[in-house]
Amino acid sequence: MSQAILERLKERYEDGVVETATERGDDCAVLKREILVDVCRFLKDDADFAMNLFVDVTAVDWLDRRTPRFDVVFQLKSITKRHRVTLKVRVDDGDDAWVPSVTGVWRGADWFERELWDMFGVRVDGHPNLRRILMWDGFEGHPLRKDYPVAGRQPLVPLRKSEVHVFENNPVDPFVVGLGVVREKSDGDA
Amino acid sequence: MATPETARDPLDVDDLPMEPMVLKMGPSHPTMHGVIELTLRLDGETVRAADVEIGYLHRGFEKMGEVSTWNQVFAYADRLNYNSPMLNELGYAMAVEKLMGVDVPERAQFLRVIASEISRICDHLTCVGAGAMELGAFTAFLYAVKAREFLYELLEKISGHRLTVNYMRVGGVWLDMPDGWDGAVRQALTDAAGVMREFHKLVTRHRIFFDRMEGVGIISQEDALAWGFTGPCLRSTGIDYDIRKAHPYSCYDRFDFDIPVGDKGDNYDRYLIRLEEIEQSRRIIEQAFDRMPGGPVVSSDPRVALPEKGPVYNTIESMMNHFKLVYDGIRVPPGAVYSFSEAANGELGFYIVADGTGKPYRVRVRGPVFAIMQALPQMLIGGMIADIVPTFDGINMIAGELDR
Amino acid sequence: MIRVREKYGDRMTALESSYLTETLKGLSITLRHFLENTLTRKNTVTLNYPEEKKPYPERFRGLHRLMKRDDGQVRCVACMCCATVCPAHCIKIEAGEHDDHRIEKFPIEFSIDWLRCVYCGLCVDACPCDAIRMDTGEHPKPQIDRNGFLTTKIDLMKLGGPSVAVQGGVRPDNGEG
Amino acid sequence: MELLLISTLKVILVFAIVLGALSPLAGWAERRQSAMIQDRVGPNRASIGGFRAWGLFHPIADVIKLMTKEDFVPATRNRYLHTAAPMIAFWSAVVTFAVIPFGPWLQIANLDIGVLFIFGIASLGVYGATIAGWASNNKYSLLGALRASAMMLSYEVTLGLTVVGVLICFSTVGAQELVVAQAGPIWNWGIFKQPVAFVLFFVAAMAATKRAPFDLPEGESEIVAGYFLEYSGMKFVMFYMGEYIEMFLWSALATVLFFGGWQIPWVPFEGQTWYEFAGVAKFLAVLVAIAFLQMTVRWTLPRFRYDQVMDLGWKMLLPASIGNVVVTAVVIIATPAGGVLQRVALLVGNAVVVLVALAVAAAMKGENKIGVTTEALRTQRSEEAVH
Repeated sequence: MSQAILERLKERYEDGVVETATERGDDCAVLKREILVDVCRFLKDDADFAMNLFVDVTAVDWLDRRTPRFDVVFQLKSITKRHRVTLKVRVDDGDDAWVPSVTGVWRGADWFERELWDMFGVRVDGHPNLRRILMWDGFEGHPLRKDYPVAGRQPLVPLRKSEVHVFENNPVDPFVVGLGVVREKSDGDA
Repeated sequence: MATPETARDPLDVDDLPMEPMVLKMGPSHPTMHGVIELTLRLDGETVRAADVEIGYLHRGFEKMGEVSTWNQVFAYADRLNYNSPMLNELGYAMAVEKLMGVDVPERAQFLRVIASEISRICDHLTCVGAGAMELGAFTAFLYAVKAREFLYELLEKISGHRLTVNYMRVGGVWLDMPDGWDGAVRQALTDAAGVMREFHKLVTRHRIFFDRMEGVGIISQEDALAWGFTGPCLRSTGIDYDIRKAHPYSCYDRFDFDIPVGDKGDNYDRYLIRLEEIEQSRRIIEQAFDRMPGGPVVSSDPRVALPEKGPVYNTIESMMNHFKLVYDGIRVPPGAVYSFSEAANGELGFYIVADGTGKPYRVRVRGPVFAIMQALPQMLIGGMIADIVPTFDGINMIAGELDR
Repeated sequence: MIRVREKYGDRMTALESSYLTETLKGLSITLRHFLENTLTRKNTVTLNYPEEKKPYPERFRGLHRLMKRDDGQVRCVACMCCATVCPAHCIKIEAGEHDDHRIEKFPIEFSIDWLRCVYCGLCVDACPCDAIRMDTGEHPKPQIDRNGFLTTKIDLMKLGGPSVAVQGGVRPDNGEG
Repeated sequence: MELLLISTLKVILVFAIVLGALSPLAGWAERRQSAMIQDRVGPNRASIGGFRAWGLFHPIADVIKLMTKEDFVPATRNRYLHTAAPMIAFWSAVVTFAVIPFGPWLQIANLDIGVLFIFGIASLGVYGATIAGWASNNKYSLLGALRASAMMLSYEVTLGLTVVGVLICFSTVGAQELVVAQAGPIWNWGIFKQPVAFVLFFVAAMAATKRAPFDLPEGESEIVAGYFLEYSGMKFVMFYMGEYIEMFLWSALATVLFFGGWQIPWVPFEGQTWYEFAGVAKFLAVLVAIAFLQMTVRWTLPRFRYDQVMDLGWKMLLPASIGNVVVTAVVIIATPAGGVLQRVALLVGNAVVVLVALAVAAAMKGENKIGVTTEALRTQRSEEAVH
């Protein structure tokens, strides 16, 4: 069944499919970045394939071994048809390190794509809310890249000074500011 | 690299009629287990917006996997879902075996299934018990913990430890089961079932519990699929998808068991499904003991299995093989596979890439809870603060596999 | 496929929704436990720990011990297998040359940091001469500082005994190998 | 002078019973009892000279620890209210014991409006919780305070109304008079005239003491510890003790109203000394039994949600208690006083109230307003997502 997916994809997107492979029972299609979202939408909506479950997206960093540097790997699955397929997109370092977002096809890709950005620095174009997810905001670098050292150290986050800091951080929030200011005035021994 | 422009605050809801209260729930909060930060916007007690911040238990599993040998990763895999370590080990072992093409002996398969199912019961017991405790029924929680303790003792007997079991190896398991273990398992399962009957009587049909769970944290079938739900959370919406049945692995196709499904996709469904899966796992274990074949418990493939101790002590060939396996690790041929299994919370996937050396080039874990947790705001919005507790527990968030 | 709502019931009955009957049912369980445990400690599962102890099972991986040769010397030949296979890198071995020419190497120092150890047991599997074992059935005791957990060769050998394996060939009466 | 002396002695005696014996023992009993229920061993480590006495020394150790503990307060609290709140909570619980008749003579003040006095003072306790929550300047505390005030106000109404039925039966509001009126055979006790009122009273009293399943103002898994989140040391003890004392207060009142106070059934009191002691012992025994039941309920049930507590209070307990008052009043007027007919009619009336309440409960089941809200919100949000 999954073989049929590869055949169908090759047929439908002649140039877009760079190569297909079947390895240890896993069927994999390497796609050009431009057609990724299109393919995903097709796989999801087509009645024969019905890839209704987004399983995973991750990347493999082939630093100094291959170019382009990153394989972005998507795992898709159909709960109704009980088959699955792997899609790969190859992207390079630097400005080229981006993939289009598939959150429009499966909402569940949201956090996985954020993790992709967080861990590998592969930007996800069109993601509704691309923030770091596992690391904190001030994190420098992307930890799962092969050039990030295993024992990498991060600059220390400065200690938060006082509760006033918290209030200043939320200047738009009238509730917090209101409660904070009133209390601080009414309390002399703070 | 800076965060791109597309980042925005999901709490930025500008159509609310009045000023909401912002409440930071966690990470130091009894329900959040110290690892989740929820930022809520509240209208009175009603949740109007929520944002989930994760990563407090990020230990770099995937990075550590790249500098460990294939067998050392088992020690890390234990700590993914620390309630059911056997299931993680099974998932990881299957991935490596799939990439290497190693056949696992029958008896090892059966032992793996038994150990995994005991782990699954432990996980479900923890989930339903903790759920009851967080709703205030502390006695019910301790009954569930007591039942779980019977099972942990079994795992300790077969693997040496309760949680950090490190029992499975590539190509089989560490040791055969000790003498009398099967009887002990049957006895413990009976005892645990007796304790769980009391648990069941205490809470399941009590109206306070029912009202707290019923109709709370609802997720529809379409939404559940769209968010990538698997496991009990997906089954609670009425989809009978269980990898053990849909893509049978190990020797699950030889056992007769049923998949419990819910109707509404609410917390009560998830609770009942876990209760029922405990029964089904028990059935599997009993069948496995009845049909347990003999034979070795670890593959004889010299690429993966350490040679027997006797020859190692006494012959130079085995000694060399032993040294090669210890120093270089198992050499996995280059390639990449995605292997998945049904963990206690859903699909646990391992995407492993090998470059032919003794260490993985990349180990990727797809934790089931990761996909489910992103739907948490949707399940919370519209409910009350108190509803966060059962919903959060119904998901059975395990930070180990969420943050990895 | 089992529909759990059908099996466990979907709606509350009138009696159940009055809270009373279910509360009484619950009270009957808790009060029964109370009486049984007060009178006989029948169901009590916790132990008064330091006074009452539950033995660890045979396979329990506890503190390490270093086995000895027949003459009481350490069996370890400093092959570094355990230190290599350890995922936590908690074993430090300093190898030295032995006076006895039949024994090439021996550990001058062999230390295990029990705070770093994850008790996975891989070192025991990796040992080619049955020198390290984790079958003491004991867990680390609390210490007042971290150095207390750094265990040296002498301490590790205190728990050790003679082993079944011998270097350089099969022992005639070797039952288990 | 003599009156002053006797009153002082009475005060000391009552407070020795309540503060010195009952409350610390309650802490011990609760921990020990929960251990027995939960198949544990329970606290048994505190020892004096190696003698452990089943953990009986734990309350002493607790008290010493809590009293010597640092009073850790948030910097942004309201200094005066933060200090005053635990005092209010504690005071309102303790003062009410002034009118509880422990024995024929063991009562600090025999007020004519005894029961009303209890309600008046006890209802002040809610100020303690509310002020504590507000003055802590913590959002969890604030939520706890709001929950506490809403819940206690609701249940105060039911609590008052359930008592009205008993007061009608005995035609008095004086605590001592109520006890005297229940002399004679056991069926003169309030519980045999007002069984429904007792159940309602018991439930409402548990709510008034904010104990499980009504502990949502504390709700440690939701709002951490609610209104006393920012309290430690001695101030925390005052809330903690206040809670126990309040539990004993309602148990004591239940004894007075429903279990004949210090009256021993069939044995009339004619001024004998032994009877006075036996009466006090009987009173305390009943009190402890009711408190024990409250504790057991705590270790059995899960916690309510805020709106469900309101539903239970306003839609089930309140109508039932009003129905009980009406039925009781009608029966008392329509039947000759003190006869068997009246007794039977009261029980029949109670049964009617129960049946109606059950019918109402059955009709209410499955109604889940929050679920509806969730559904509406979700539709709204998914529409937003579409556009």
